[in-house]
Amino acid sequence: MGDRDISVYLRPLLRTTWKAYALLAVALAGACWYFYGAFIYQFFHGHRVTGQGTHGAMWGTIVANIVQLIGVSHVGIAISATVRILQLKRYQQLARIAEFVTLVSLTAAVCNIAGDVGRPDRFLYNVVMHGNFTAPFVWSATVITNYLVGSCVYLYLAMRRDIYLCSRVLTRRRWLYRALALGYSDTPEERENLERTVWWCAVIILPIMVSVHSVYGWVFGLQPGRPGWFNPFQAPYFVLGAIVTGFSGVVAVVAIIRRIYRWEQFFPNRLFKGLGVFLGFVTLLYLYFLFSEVLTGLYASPEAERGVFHDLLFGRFSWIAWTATVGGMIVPFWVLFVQGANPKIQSMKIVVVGAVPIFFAMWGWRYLITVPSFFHPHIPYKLAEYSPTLFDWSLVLATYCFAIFFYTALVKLLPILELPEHFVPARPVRPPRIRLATMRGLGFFKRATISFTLASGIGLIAYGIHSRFDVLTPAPAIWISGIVCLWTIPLQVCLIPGFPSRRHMLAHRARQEPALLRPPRPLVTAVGLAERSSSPAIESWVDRHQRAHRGIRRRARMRVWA
Amino acid sequence: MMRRKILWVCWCGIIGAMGVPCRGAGTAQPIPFNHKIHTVDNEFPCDTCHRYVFEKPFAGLPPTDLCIQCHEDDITTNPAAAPHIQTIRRHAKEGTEIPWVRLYVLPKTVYYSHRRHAKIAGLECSVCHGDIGRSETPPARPIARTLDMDHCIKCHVERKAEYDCSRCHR
Amino acid sequence: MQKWGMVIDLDRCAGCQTCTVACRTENNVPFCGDGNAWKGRAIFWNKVITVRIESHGSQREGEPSASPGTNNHAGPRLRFLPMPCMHCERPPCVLVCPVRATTKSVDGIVMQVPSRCIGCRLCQASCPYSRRYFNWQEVDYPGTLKEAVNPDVSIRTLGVIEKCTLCVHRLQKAREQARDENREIREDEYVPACVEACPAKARTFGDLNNPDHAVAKLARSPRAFRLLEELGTFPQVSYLHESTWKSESRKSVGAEDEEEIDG
Amino acid sequence: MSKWKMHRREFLTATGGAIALTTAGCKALERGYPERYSVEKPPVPGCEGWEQGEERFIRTACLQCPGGCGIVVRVVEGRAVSIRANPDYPTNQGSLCPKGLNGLQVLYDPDRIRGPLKRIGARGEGKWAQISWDEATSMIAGNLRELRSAGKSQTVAVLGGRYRGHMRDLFRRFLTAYGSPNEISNESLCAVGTEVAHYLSQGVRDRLGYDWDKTRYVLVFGAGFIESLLPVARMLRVFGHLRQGIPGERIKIVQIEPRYGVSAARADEWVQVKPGMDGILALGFAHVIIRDGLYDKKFIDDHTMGFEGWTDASGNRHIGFKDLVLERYSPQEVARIASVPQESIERVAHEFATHRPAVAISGRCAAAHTNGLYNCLAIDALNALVGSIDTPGGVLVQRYPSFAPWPAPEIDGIAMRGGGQPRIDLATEDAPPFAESQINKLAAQLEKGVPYPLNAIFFYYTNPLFSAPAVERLYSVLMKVPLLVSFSPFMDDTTNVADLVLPDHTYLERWQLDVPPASIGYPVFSIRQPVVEPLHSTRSTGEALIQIARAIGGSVGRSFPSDELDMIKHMVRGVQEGGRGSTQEADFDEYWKKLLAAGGWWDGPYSFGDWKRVLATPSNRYEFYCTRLDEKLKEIAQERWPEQSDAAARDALLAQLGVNARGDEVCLPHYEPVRLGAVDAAVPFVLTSYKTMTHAEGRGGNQPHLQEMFSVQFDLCWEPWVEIHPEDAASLGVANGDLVWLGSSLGRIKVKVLLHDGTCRGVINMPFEYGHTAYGRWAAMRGQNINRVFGTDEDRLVGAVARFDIRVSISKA
Repeated sequence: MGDRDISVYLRPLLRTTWKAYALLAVALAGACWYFYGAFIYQFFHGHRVTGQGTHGAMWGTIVANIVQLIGVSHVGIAISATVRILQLKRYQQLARIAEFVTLVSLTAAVCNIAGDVGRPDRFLYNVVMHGNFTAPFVWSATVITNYLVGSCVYLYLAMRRDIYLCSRVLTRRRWLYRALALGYSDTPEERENLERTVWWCAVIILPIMVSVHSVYGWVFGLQPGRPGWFNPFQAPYFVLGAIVTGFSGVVAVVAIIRRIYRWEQFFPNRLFKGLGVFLGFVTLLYLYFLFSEVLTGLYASPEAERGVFHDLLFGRFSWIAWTATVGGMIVPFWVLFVQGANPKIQSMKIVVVGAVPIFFAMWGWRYLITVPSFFHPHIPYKLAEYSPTLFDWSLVLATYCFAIFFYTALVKLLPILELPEHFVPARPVRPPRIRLATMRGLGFFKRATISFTLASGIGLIAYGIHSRFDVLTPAPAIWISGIVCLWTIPLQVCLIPGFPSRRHMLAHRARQEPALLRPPRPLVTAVGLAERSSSPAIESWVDRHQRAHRGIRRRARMRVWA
Repeated sequence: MMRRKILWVCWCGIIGAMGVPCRGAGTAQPIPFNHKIHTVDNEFPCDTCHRYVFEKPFAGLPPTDLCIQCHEDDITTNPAAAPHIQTIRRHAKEGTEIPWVRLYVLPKTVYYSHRRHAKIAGLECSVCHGDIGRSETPPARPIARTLDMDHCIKCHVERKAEYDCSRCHR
Repeated sequence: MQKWGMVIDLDRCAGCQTCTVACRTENNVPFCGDGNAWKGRAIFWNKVITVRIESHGSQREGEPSASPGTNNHAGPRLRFLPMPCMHCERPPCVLVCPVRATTKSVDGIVMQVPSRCIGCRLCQASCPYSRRYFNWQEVDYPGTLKEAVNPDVSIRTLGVIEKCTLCVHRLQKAREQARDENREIREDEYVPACVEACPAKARTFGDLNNPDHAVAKLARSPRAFRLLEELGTFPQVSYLHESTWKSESRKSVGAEDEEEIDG
Repeated sequence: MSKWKMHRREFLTATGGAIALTTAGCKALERGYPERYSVEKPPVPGCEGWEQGEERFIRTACLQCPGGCGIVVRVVEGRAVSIRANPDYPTNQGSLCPKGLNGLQVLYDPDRIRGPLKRIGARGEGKWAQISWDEATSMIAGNLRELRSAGKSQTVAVLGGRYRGHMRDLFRRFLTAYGSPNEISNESLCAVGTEVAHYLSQGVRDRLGYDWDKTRYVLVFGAGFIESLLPVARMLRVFGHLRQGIPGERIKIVQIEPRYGVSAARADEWVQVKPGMDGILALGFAHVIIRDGLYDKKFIDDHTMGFEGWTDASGNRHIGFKDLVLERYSPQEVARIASVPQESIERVAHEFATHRPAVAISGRCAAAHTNGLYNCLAIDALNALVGSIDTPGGVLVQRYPSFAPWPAPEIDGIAMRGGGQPRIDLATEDAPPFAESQINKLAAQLEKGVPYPLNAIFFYYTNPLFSAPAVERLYSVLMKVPLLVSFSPFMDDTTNVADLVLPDHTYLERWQLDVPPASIGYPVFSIRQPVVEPLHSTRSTGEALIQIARAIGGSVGRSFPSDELDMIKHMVRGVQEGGRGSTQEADFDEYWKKLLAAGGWWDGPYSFGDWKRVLATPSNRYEFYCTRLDEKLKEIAQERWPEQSDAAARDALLAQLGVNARGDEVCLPHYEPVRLGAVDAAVPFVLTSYKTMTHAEGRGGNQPHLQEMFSVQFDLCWEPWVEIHPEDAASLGVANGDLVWLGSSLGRIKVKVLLHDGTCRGVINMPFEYGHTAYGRWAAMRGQNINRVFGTDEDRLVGAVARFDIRVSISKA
């Protein structure tokens, strides 16, 4: 009966066990160590505390971790946007879990980047103010900002209705939800507006997602000095890698959440089967890419490059490569393939068993992208072995602690499932009483600001790019602020009230809004179910939901506005 | 609400505190040197006291020997200046230098040359130093404003001078 | 405008590392100590590296040629390769630096501005010659050792990249003097410390744009080559191949013609 | 209005504010970044006379090795900031080696001793009390006065290392006036064999100079042509010149050495030879040259003796060098013994003889064997065969500047009696005939207490507890000497156990005369002048010695003037009055000023043809047959075995000296097998050592720049290693990087393995300069000292330690 009861959906927000607090505490300790270690300890002692070295691996586990985290971050939005655009209702509840994964891993990745540079104090300021147009790192700063801002906007807008409902249902932290809802009151116009905006956001954010990992591929791929990196294949390879990593990560996260909150009805085994099939498919594709890259590398004409791949397959890194490939890709692929092909199998566990090794194998391959190349320089330097120190490993671990902390906090603060449309506030809060003239004015204002924002955003980006070689102009700051500017457009669309709708006009003309004038009831009862299902058996949640959905929309409207 | 405001104030405080060390504490010159009397009234060029301004990267602060050349005799009529003249004489007698405090301090990574600007490019001192030559009392704290890199670059761009990084940073 | 460049004669180079020390003392390059050296963190703006040439004669392009048959050692031979920054005409490091901390100056010097650098090590990764060094730790000059610091060059802090600047402070000094006297820089007025110090006179330095200068002539000589030319970085530092024994110009003589040689 | 607008505004301002503040914060953080060092520094002592930014270039002489190159120190505001080469100084001519450039790390070493110290703890414990110079001087003087009045003046010894210019004379003068013969230098640790070989064949006991500008072929036996021939900077310049300095020609350099090192790599050809086989290889070359008639007949006829067989005054027939070589050293034979390809011997010999002027150089690796003298004689003979003696492009004999001698010291009865005592190191029954000083015998003599025990030892610029053979034995006997005084500016291994430390200035702070070792032939000297004010309360050792002498008083005190600088000036006056050379001036003050400005004085070019000076042998010819050796052997044999017949006594002596040959062969260059003992499976390897470029004669350990680039060949630093041939290593089962015990009859040390296919089978090489027990933070306790296992046998003719003749074992640690 879960889908009828809003408390099922809001389980994480209603009750927090001591286990959750313990997890939060441990994760917070790890996160604190991360920030102390990466930003304070390392800042004053230098990177000598890591295992890296100039004639050795100048990038190490941290960079591998960054690539991994950025990879993980892709899939959240990818799933969410795909679900929205393709209307894959079965996977709908996956969307926000994955979006949170995006937000968390992207933040963790940015923290990792900031910790990995030698002077984190200068890092943000200098990149933004003195960025070099030709540097892939600046592009990555641009696209990551873009992605971070965009995914926040998208996530927020997609979540806005649920937050609003929370603010109506929950007594705890009501101020937060009320603040976050930002004046949303779930009127049909608002809802429609929101849905449309979110859909467009999803359309826009998909290519951005591709761009981020492509750019990260180019950070490696545009370096002629590094054998094994300088490769046109790098961008698609990274994107595909991101999908594999992200999917495996999301599968694990969803499995954990289903287990903790007993949400079997939302994430049935069938759903996992589908995820498993897709993961298996992309893993196979990745293996194919990998094979093709390594094969090319082994036949490469520059000796150094050949050396890298030889070392990878048969040299000192071979144990990582082979363990990762066989144990973390081929075997899991087989597991996923079998479970996908065999109609009798529908098991979350099997999919998770397949996905988790893939996640670690991908981490291994990130490491193998980063490190071996340093051991085959073009010039025969004497090289120092790279052995990541305890500090390195502790930072890697602490990053995940930070991610876990962040994720748990999000789960505990925000609704992680989408509340179906059949939940509507029985007594919506009274929309502000605004005079019609004001409403009209706001309408003009909204159009003006949006077009102004659009123009200034595009203008800023163009100006930034135009003045990219001018030393006095902080070009990246300009184009990044242009991008941020553009991302305020969906917010404006949703936040600023537009022209009064016809219904509003009518209501205005009638000068009476009986339903709205009634004082609100106590909150717990403020939200009720618009309709009780006649069929108690839950065979297909989706079908029922869809049926209910159609009915609710019609009836709810009648009820409120009758 | 209140809680958040307090946090906000703390945050601003932290940021402000971070900024403090770069402003430098207030400095007091050993002698409240009156530039105006020397440069305007007596029409001394700057390099009378800042001797190296045309020859070396630094302009140099006046040594006691130089001050005492004029102030050996009672040439000042202003009674308020008398104790400071005594300070000069005391330093001269003891053979010590007047502990002038440098007002213009460049970042350590900048290698600026007065000779290049004042002699080769023939810039007026006031281009960078403003009206300090007309000031009657020394400023109380180091002057940082004109030493901003943007200021340097702007001037170089305006005057079509080179602004290659290697010219100042090593 | 000049284009400063260097030619290193590998035949003259004795592998003595004088250039390394000259560079270190001139440019305040710190030593990293034993705890860091084995991790490959020692900073050498100018390093002499040892190239091992296997005796079967397979050698990479850009390496000094072995002269077969002149060394009865059956194993590999060692050759020494002094490596300053190549000051590429098309430097990959400048392209990837996110904060314009490294730039190609108008007179051809690839400059690193440590006060701008954020320490992302992208330039280090992109340099095919591995000629960039990261400060893995704070410089440590205990006690009186810091007195020997050259006041013309800044001391880099931890977490930034540093590299050969062709002793640009010497160029500034010379240029300032020349401008003051209203003339061009004389040929011998500006040489980097390594060139000045090289005891075997293996290094020649000067303006590559001046066709009459020795460095331009040597850079065009048939013995000249540049490292990793296939990458298209066009280094402004070239090398001269090692030669083999030639004694033919003065014909082999007995004791009788000795006077002839002296005369 | 309702609440939501508030929220919105707040949200937007909060976001904007946070971004702005973070940016501002980052910038503030960057500006306020705590940088530890600034190039602007507080004033140093002695900078009062300096204007802001003032720089001076002061010319002085280097002392990082005994080469004594001319340097120019750039001093800014009283701080020395860089060292460059003196372009005018004739030995290095604007070249300088890495050690020389790194001199500022000697001057500014943070672990320098800051003033006189008195030991307060146990020896070696490292507890010191600061005392004043007056206290220190009076303590020593009191002690010495007591010894002197007790008639034990000979029990005072000076152990000196890198004496430069007037320092050796000053110490000798002190000991003469005081009454002790024991001025013990560490020459027996160096390649003294080469010098004695020159003495026997050419009559000059000195290194030789070479006229590199015209040389056309170079044969290097066991010397690091690049790394260790003195002065190194000159050799580096010469190397460049030989390679590309002569239009149309490139000189061939052949390196003959057991190990493939930097010199071998940079030579045109490397001939691998077993350790100690250099002599026979040279004789093999001689055989080919003589057999094929390629030798310089004119020179042989005019200027040599003993080439052909000859009859002496008493009518005895002597075998000639030619016959000996032709008979005994055919290439086949040599190839068999030395395991060098016969083809190489033939070819190199031909090349050597046909590319004249060609020179053969002998070095440490050839000399530090029990047969070192004969190796060097054989190598010298090659020069004579091709007539490269005192000829353009050949071997030069160094002339020295004519310093004015000091007035003789005052010698009283005690001094006379004490000075007449036998030297403690040479007072052995088997004292080598040609030894002048034998620091390696000191331990044994002190142990036995014959002929007398020592009561006080002064250490000047030497560190025997690091560099002497069998250091542990020396340590135990030195512990019994009542007074150990060190003059070292650094707390080195020996200073660490001293009772009193009177720290010297470093070479950049003091006045000193400096005469470079033989290299260019013509006379040259430089004056080492202070470039900065002394950093610490140190005192030039000459000055300290004068003060001690004056505190002793009496005739000792009267033998010294008040000032060291006066003594130097007195010496230089002799050169000034000669009226020759680069600086000529009637007024001495002007002259002195000009000398300092030029950085030295020289009197070139070299004049050839002064055969009396160049071949100062009894016969005034180059002696293949060394008559001086013959005479010396005769003299000693009669002295030691007066009761026996001449021949029997001679044979007994030869047996004692460990010479296998008998008859005429003894005095001719010949092959004398290395005294290594039988091949033993327990100790299968022979241990040798070598120098690297950055190796400042064992004194570079406290210079971090040099330590960080210690070996260019392997790019190894900060830690010693031992080189083993890969096949030997495989048979031992050790791999690269393994720790092994390196054991000899003396002890064992733990060291890391490095596989190097350029070593001889059965030979292992280890660099030294590691294993200091003290010597500052960068040197102390870094690896273990090779001298704990190194050979202690000696070339019994010249007294040089044959370090390389020891068998060692390797076992996994």
